[in-house]
Amino acid sequence: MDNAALYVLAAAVLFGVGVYGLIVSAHLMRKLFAINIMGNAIFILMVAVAGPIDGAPDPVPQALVLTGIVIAVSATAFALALMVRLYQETGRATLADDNGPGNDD
Amino acid sequence: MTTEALALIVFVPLLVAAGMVVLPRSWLGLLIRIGLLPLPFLLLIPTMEVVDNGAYRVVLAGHDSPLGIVWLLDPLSLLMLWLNVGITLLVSLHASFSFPPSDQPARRFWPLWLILFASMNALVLSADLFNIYVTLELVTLAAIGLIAVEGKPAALRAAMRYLLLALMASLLYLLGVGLIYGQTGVLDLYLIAEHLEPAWLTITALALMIVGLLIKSAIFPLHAWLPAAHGNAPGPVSAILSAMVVKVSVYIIWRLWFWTAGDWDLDSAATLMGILGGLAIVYGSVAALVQQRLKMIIAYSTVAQLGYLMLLFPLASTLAFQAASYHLVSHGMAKAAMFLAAANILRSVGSDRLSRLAGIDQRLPLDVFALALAGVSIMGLPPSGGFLAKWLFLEAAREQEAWGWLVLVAASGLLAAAYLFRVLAVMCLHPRRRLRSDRRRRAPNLASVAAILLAVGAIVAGFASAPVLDLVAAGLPPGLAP
Amino acid sequence: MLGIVLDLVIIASLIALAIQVVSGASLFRGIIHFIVMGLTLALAWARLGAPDLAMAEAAIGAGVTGALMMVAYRRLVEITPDHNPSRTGSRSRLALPIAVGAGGLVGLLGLGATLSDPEPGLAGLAVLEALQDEALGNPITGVLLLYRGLDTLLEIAVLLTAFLAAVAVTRREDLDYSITTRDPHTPLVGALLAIIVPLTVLVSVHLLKAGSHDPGGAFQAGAVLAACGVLLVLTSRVSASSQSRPLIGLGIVAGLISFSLIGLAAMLRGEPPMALPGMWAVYFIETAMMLSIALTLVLLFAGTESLRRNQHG
Amino acid sequence: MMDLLLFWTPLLLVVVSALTGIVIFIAGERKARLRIILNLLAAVLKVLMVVLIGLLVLAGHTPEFRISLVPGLDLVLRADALSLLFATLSAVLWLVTTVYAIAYLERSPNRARFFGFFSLCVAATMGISLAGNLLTFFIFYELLTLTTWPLVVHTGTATAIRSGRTYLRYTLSGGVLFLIGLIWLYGITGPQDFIAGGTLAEHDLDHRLSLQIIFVLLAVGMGVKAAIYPLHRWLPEAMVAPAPVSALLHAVAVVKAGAFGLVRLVEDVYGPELVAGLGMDLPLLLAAAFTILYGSVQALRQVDLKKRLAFSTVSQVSYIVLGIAVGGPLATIGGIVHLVHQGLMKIILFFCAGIFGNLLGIKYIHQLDGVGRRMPWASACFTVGALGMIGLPPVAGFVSKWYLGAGAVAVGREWVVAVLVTSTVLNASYFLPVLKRIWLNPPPDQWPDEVQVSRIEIQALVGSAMVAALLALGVGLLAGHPLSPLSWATAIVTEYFP
Amino acid sequence: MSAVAAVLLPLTLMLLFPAPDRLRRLAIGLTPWSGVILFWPLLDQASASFSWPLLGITLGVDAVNQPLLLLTALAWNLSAWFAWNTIDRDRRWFWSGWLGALSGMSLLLLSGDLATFYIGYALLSLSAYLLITHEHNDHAWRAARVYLVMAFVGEAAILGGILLLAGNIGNAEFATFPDHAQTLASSPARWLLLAGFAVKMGIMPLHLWLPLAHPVAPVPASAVLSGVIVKAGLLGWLRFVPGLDQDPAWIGWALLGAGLWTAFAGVVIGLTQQRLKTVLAYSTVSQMGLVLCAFALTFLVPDQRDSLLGVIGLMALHHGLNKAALFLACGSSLTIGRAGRTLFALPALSLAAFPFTSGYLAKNALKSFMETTPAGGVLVTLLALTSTATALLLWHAWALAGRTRSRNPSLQPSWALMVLAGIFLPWAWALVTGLVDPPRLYLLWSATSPLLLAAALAWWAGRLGWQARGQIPEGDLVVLVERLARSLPGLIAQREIRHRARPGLLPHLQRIQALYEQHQRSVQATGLASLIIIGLLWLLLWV
Repeated sequence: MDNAALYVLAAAVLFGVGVYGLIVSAHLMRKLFAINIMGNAIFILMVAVAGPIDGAPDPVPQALVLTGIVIAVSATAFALALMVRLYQETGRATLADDNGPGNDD
Repeated sequence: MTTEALALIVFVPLLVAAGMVVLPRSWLGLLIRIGLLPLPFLLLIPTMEVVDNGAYRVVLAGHDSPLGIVWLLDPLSLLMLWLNVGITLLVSLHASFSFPPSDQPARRFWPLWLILFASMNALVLSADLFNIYVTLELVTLAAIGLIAVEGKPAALRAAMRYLLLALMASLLYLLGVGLIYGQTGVLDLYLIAEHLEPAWLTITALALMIVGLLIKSAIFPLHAWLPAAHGNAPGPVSAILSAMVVKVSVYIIWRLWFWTAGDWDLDSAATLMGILGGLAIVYGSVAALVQQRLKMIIAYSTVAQLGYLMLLFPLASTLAFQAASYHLVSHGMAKAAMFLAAANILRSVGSDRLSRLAGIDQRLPLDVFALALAGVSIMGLPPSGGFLAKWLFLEAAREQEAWGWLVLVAASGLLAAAYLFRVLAVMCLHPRRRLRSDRRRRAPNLASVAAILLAVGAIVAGFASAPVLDLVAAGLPPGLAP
Repeated sequence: MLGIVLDLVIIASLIALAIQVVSGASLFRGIIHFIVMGLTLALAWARLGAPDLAMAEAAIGAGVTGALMMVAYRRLVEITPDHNPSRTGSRSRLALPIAVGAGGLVGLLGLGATLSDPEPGLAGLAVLEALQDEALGNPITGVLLLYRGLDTLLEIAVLLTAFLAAVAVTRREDLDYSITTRDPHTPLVGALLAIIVPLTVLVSVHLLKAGSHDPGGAFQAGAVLAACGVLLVLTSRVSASSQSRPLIGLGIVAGLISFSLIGLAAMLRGEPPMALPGMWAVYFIETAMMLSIALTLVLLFAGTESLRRNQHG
Repeated sequence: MMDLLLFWTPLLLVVVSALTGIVIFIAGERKARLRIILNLLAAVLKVLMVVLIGLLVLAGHTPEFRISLVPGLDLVLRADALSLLFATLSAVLWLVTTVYAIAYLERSPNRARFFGFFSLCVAATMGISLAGNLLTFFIFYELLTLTTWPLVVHTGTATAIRSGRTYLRYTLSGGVLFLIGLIWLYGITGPQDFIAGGTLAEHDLDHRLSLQIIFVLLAVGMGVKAAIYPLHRWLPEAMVAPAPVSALLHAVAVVKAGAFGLVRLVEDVYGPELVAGLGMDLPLLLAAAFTILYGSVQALRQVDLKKRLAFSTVSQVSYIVLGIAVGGPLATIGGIVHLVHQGLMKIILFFCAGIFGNLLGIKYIHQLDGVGRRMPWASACFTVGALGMIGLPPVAGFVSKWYLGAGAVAVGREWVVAVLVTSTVLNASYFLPVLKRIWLNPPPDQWPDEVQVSRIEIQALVGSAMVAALLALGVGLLAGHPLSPLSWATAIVTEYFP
Repeated sequence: MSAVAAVLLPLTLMLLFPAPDRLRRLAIGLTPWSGVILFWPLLDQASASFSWPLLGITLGVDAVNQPLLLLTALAWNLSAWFAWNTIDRDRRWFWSGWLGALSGMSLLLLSGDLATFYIGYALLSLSAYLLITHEHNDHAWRAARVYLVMAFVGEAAILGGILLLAGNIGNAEFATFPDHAQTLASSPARWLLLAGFAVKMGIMPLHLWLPLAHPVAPVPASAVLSGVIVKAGLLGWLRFVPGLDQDPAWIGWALLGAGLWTAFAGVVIGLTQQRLKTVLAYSTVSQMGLVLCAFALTFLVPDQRDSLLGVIGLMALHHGLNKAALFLACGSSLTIGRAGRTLFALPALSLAAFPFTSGYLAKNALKSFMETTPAGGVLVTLLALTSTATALLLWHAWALAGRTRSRNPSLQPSWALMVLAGIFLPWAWALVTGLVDPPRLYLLWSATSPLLLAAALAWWAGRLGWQARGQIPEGDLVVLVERLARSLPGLIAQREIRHRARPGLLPHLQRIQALYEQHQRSVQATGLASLIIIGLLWLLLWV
């Protein structure tokens, strides 16, 4: 676990990249990539910042991250389905809309 | 008994939802009843427990924290449970007309609905930071699924935006949880308090969690997702979203602020939270004033009303706590009533554009009545629950000589009046053309009755406050107890 | 020393891949990069001493997510064949500062947390201590099932919710189109399947069983099993159906129902809810969960709420 | 049994009208007969109940209903002499107005809504009259705002909606100031019931400035409804409402509620001595005096009959405020008794304006030429009201004016007499030309918009105006009688100035 | 009882007018006799007091109101008879006004307290309006308008005065006034009341309404207006503004000055008029000036106040009856011969204080009091000159009367009776009250010489061919006032308030909100906001 600091830094960069992607991407799938990257960064961080027990990583954060990964995949799956439907309905896979906020009937 | 009852309160709707996936559609009506109707009776048991003995802990799987997960039933969570059960039940009455079990969409709607219900029950009970994360995700996904359930483009778009921001918010929260665990090694909300020092790391972690929750509860300026989502969702979903879903996040912030970080000196940060609340009130109201659609107006009204819940932070006193809790209750009922009424109107007219609602009061008197009645509470005019909440807020502000908050709370009712009366005025306006009477598409009277019941509830709350206020006073956070 | 170099390489490729994912020109390549990145991340988990996570990441984070993204992409393409959307939306000047700020914040916090040399977590210690009384060797499985069972239960519920929500937003009329390989009925495919399907089932059962002592468990096993199911879908051995089948429904909720019922049944014995009666319950629940996870993931992949078996082949 | 009676009767008085309103809503638009019966029944019942309560009060009891809203905060409905005065006025005029309104709105749409809110409005007014503390008063005060709004916008025209908006803008803002003042006051004193002579004197030393600010807040809050300049703007605009509503607005409910509130504020919360001690009486007096003159001048400038009447109300209601602001027993009697007198006289005028408008299509004053020949009885009633407004004996207005003037002189404020006199002249100059037109000018060949209505309808319309006119004459002529409003007011005031 | 009846009978008759035909006919039939009832209280001298109506009502007969009651009873009744014969009985407004005025007059005459007096006064003022508008032509409307404005100006002053009094002494009875002398003397109320009643009296310059109203009113109405109604103002003075021991003398002198000025100015303006009734109206103004002089003496000779009351009563009686007779003459033809001319001449001579007429009686009585004042000589001379002036004016009237044609020439017995009453009643009154001095020669001379002077002047004027022309318009100052009023700025301009539909704030807000929302909905905005809030929270939590 002496490499924890290194991976923490990596997580920081990944998080930043994710945020950047989330902002600049118009396509929803790219936004989902970005969110997943951010999530991964946070997962790494969670495991890395917990104090190790007898040199081994704490099992609790690992269990939490495992749960987190499943939740992430669930959310992504739903988001993808939503994106597909949105694309079917509007011909766009972005959040841009023509009508202004909430003004579509 | 209490443990069992609480477990059932969470698991019965969840299992019923699962059952809906398995069992054929003909069972749906029965399942809905099984999943919802016993809940108020089940809830009586924990209520008696709390009234008699105060807070109650359920150690799940027999492993106490820090090892396991604990549910804490204290007066505040009991109040939230009642609110959730009560409002969900009444809104379900309406939903049973908008999504009748015999129709195709019902199979998609009801399981998500029950999961949402169950997850909110689990959320308000949970005393574990990570468990809260999981339940929050459950709440969010169920809610978004419900928003998109009808597949209207606007709703889909709103759902997508909500989903992205909610995921982002969850990540912020999760980051905070990770850091807190890294520093303290525990996840129990109340246990953390003993281990948590206000160091810069923990402070930031707290800030991260709070901001994540602020996004989920759509506090200005993080409300971006709310108006479109609430304004385009199906009626009952809008109702429950505005009445409960955004509130539970605020509830968690309260828990973090007043319990977990109860010993810290949070005064200046509390002011910031209060300012956000104030801005929410002003901005939400102004935005509601300029909307062209009824449901969007109500949605922005929610943005505004959520601001009141933030005033608890700077005011932080017994009175303020009672005020905020009471606002939670009365706004929940009133806003649900408004959305249900709006849904009936939308269904009957085919549009909720204000320009098409002239003279609607002659056609749908019950719904307009419900809307108006709920409006009274939203405006904080007496006699209503909203008024009582406002009164308590004012008293709290005066008690601490916080004149700024006092004036804000007092005057904010005017803003609400501005947008609500704009709606009512349009409805009373005589139409230039006679409205086409479309009896076929009219919502059944019982659907309106649900709205009226909720609205009347919000009004009656103005008279029968003592039980709720006493309950809240019995469950003050440790720092606020007199 | 070698470890550090390995770490640096992993980290560098992670970052490079991440940048590629978010700013690459082609969406399809983005998906590929994303999958590769997931695999790289699995290595990173391994380097961090978390083999359970490594496996989960590889199977779920990279495999399942990637497959889901692919199929979604495929559907987009199906609607608009030349689907190659513009890379970015807003060229905002604020994007970079925000990203740097956010990354900086996370870095600052992470570094602060790691460099403060945190004490071992109380919960972690408690887990290791409590586990000595149990027949379970893998502390992570212990946490997931014995101590924080509610999290896991609700996690299954999240998956179910995502599935229900996804079904809710999927158009009925789109259910019948197939996501298959171009030529699913060549003999080679049949032969391949005849080998791969039993193998993956074996692997997943092993993973499940290993989970009690070694890295592995219901999630990883479920993901592997799901891969098998995906293969069946791709090769058109099973396909989407709009007709709900009770058995499939039961499969979907099996994990949730069995965990819940067993958890609730504890109260009949006078124990607190979610207390498991013994190892058999752990195995039973894990099996049910594995089935549910696998089935749910396959259905999500197929974009349907039910499957039917194709007779040909 | 007696205790039960004393506890519940005040609530029942409020509930009767509220229930009527709700039943009317539920019954819906088509059940016209049921609605009429219900309306009349409730109105009669209400008068009987007020009589009952009056007898109880005369027998020395104090009927009081009390429940707790929030622990420590009570909703109190209590019948004391002052509340009974206002309640009687409301009950009697409601009965008259109900008859009038039924006939007036015959065949117009949305009657269920109208009568529903009409009843609720009266319920709120009853609540105001019986309110036993400032909080209760505030609750019903706001309720009144709410229930009146649908009546103001009833016609549903764009003008009506705009007027409704103005109405709300003013009244709700006033409500906010009221609320702030109320909270502040309760913070200093805790919840207090209305007590003759006020309860705040003991706090004078510690909280002088606060008490002054609170007084201003509360007075402005009530002044909005009482239409004191410059808070009066909503009143003339609210004229677009149907005539019965205007009658109710001006004579019984809204405007009166504000004035009544000021009476309560000065006499029962602060106490006249403290008000004078805080130096708040003079500003109030000046505001009232200015409003009296301003309203009269504005009325003079109007060509629209109802607008002229509206500005006349602005002016007249300030007489009440003037009375209590002047201080001293005589003027206070004048102010309180004007509460009744103005109500009776103004309701006649609006009834008649409504009759002219509804049956002949008359909107402007110049269209009134020769109405006296066409509708002698209604015109006679109008004349009684107008003469009363001018303050000509023997109509009731004279009595109020007498007490106000004499009272002002008695406390050394002779200049008030100048205000009263000027107002009299102005009143005469905007009412007498109208009377001249009605009676002495020749009628036109054709009325602006004459409609044929049934005999019974006309009888109901004119009959209610005549009842009001007789009442206005009666309370003036019999002012010295022990049961007259004047004697009543005198009895009330003796409690304030022992 | 009697007093109540005197008030209520005319009132009841008036209220019967809207009633069905039969009742109305009865009412009209009784109208000419409605004044007779006033004799009842005079005879039984009863007083009555009630607490329940209005602010309490006290009625009674005393030395002050006795002569006026007598005057009213006679003059009104005779005029009513005249009216009944000459005016269409279907003119309901006229008859209502007539009865209303009578009722008001009775009430104020009999009233024993402040409020009751005011009530009667108000009723009288308003009802009189109906008498003036009778003709329904432009002149009538104008005159009535001026009357009403002036009446209300007067009314306002009176109301102000009464309220000021009431504040100090309550609704006091007149009988108790001496007890409040100190209060009264220092109260500004007196000035208001003086001025207010002066309007009704027609004291210059408050006379504006009088010369306009009399000509347009029908003959009997003019008769009561001039003969009786103006005396209401006199009673007001006597009741409310009695001379008090505390009063400084200058008040008396000022009033005296005003009285003399009115007496002469009235004549001068009257001489320029061309209409008989206008001339008579100015004569009334002038005569009221004389009455004011008598009233002023109550301030100057305080010790003789009670006797002066008798003189004033005599003057009122004398002027009232004679002036009424003159006005009635205008409604009868003077061309029917000698009788007619005699009937016109008799009251005219009486007014000019021809020896042994009632005017002579009154002037002599007045003179005797004037002599006791410091400037007695001058005053007496001036008083004598007023006779000259009056004589000239009536000569002018006589001349005009010769040229006037009445519309319905008939010799009304009521006219003749009025003339007779004017001759005998003042004498009778003077005898009863002991105001008749033994005839003395110098008095006779001093009474005759002004008339001779007048005759000389008239002859001289006739010789010079000078003829009065209507150079001063009727109502003199009114014309100026009206012009002034017309040019008043738009303060009271009537207008309809119209609301312009303003676009208001809403569209702007809408645009701003839409713009904001558009930018704020992006993930980026929420991200940025989150970061900022995290930063702020962190900062604030740390601090």
